[in-house]
Amino acid sequence: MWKWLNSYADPERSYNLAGKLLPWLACLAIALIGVGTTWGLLFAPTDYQQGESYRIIFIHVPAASMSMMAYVSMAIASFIGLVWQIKAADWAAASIAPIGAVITFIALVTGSTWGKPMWGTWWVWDARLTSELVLLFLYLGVIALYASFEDKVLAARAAGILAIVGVINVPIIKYSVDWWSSLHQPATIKITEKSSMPMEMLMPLLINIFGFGVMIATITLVRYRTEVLARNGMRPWVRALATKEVAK
Amino acid sequence: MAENQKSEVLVHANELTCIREERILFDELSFDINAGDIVQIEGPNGAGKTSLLRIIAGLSRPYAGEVHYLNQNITRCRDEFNHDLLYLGHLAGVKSELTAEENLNFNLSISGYHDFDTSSILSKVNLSGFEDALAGHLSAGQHRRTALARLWHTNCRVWILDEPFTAIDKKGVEELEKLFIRHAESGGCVILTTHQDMGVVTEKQLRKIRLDYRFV
Amino acid sequence: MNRGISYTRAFTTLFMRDIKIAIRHRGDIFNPLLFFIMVVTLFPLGVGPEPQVLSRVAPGIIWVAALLASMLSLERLFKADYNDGTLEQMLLSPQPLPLLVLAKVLAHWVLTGVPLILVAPLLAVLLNLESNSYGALMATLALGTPVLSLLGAIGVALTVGLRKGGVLLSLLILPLYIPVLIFATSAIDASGMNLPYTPHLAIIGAILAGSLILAPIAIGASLRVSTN
Amino acid sequence: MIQFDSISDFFHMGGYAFYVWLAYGITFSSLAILIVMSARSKRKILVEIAGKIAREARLKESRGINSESKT
Repeated sequence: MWKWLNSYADPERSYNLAGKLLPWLACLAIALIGVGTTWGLLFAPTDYQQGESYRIIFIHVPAASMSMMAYVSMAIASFIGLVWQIKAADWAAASIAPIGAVITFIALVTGSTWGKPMWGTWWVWDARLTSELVLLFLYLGVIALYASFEDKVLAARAAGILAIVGVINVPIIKYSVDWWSSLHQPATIKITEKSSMPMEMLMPLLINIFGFGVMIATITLVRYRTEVLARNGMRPWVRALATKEVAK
Repeated sequence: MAENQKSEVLVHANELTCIREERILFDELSFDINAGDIVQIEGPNGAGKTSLLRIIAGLSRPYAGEVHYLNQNITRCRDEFNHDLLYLGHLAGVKSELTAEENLNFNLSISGYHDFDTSSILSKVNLSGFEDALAGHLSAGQHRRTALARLWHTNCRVWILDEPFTAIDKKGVEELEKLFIRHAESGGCVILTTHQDMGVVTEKQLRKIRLDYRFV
Repeated sequence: MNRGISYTRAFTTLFMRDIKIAIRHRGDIFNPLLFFIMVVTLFPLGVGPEPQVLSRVAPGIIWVAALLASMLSLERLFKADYNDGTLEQMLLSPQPLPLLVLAKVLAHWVLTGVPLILVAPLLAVLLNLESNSYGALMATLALGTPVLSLLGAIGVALTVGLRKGGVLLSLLILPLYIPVLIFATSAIDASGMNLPYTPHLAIIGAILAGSLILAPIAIGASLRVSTN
Repeated sequence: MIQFDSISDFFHMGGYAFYVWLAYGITFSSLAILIVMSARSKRKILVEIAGKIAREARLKESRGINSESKT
């Protein structure tokens, strides 16, 4: 099985494969997010409690759930890279990190713009927001560590260890923050009540969650291709591409 | 090599590739090092001599390829390999806050030796009388010899020495060379880099692996 | 030639060596401690001297200061060994690396964590901590500071080969410190209100047990990357 | 079924216009920046590699070593 995987881990093949997949995934992502967002903004019924402000949910929840997903996939890729020494996995992990950080940032900002009309302040130390903030720090740590090493093979290994340590810690941090905010916070309105959500709200939300996932995959492929080129600058096929690009 | 065909292969390098910061230092480098070999890695600065030594020692991971010790991948038998490996790098591994004796003591105990006589070992590297001197106060040569003292009390078969003769005087170099020959004759191997020519070890006893500076 | 692998001997050799070096280099023990004291004394100057305010924030201040002090002192944990090559020798020794790493971290904790625990009650007096919180303060520090050392050592091991590791280190490890901080300060708060705080201690203890097992492996792997 | 009576009603978002549009604005602009930067970096890398090839060629010439090494 590893042989088969390895043949796809070959830099040139994976570069080309990613290039072939890219347009399809990009179209799918645009379509899903387009449909989900339009549905959410225009067609989903108004929330009886929060009015129109709840429409932020259609990007907040996808961003928040995908921020965690992206971290876990980064950690899995790092693990594969560390244990089986598959370079393609290292490159994939390095490509996901900045995307995850941006998605986490989006989750934070949308959470806080939603919080302002609901809670009356931009920031509350709500469990969800706090753990999202910590997740952003974890992402930034991985990115900064990866950037600090000159030799990117080492950089990937170091950042990979950190990502794995982080992923073990994420549930502990999440639990501690939940527990801490239940201690310190007077009961506020829950901003998402999934159980009571009607179908007309749930559908666009699910479409957008899926759309965000596909979008992350798409951008990962774009970055992955760049990463493959950057790490394989000594190989003839990359050099041929480079000469062609400059000649243009 | 032809003459030692019977002797066993201690270290086998299998298609080693080393890439540092997107520059290929060497690729698909394969060789065998047999018991009884004294091998000098030579080449200009930046050719990857130290990188090769560190890869063989298992300190660095090659970009591709693997190193075998007694037909086993060293990443699979790290403890056994480390048990039989004596590596001395650019950095001596001598703490300046500790005395020469304490340094030797620590270096030997961490490799598992016990019940040894530090002062007699130190006397072999001409450090008698300096046992209680802090390594930080010793001269460069004495500092280096504190590290080299380990070579006189070891049962490791594979010696990997990166520039062992730095800061060592002529007589010291000769003694070291004699020690290498003795070690090789007793079934060990020495892999080293050096810029100095060796006087005692003859061309016939010495094997060379050459690394060239590569532009691509 | 007598040679044999003994885990306890390897462990004590390394442990004693680090203690010996630290004793010859006393600044390494006292500077983080002084830093800890300084940070704590700055807080009353910043938030005002009202006893009620101080006693309300005392657990947080002491713990945040302890956290920073631990991080500051950790920075030097592997640096000297890395610079003089003893770290390479440790990696190449036939003893299991996690064990050696654990000896170093333990030595570091004895040298910097224990003094910190010992001065903490004095600082608590300055901050007007609730009188029934002293036990909880000491207990959380005793269980929590080893966790800080263990988790922090992972970050230090990852950055030891880098020239500008200092700032990066805080970004890497402070997020990992959050659970300890939360449970420790709320244990102290709970004890101040005469509530049971053993559940909090149990959680910190569980984190300690987990990091005792997992952190040395991660530190070892990180050191192998850093010395590459 | 569209929930809003008119375009201006839609932009008004029941009084929450600022927050809703701020959230959507930041989201899509930061995503756009990310995508543009990701897409551009490919060319940057290729140009860098081309520069490296040129540098190596010069280095080879100046050292006067004929390119005997493989690859």
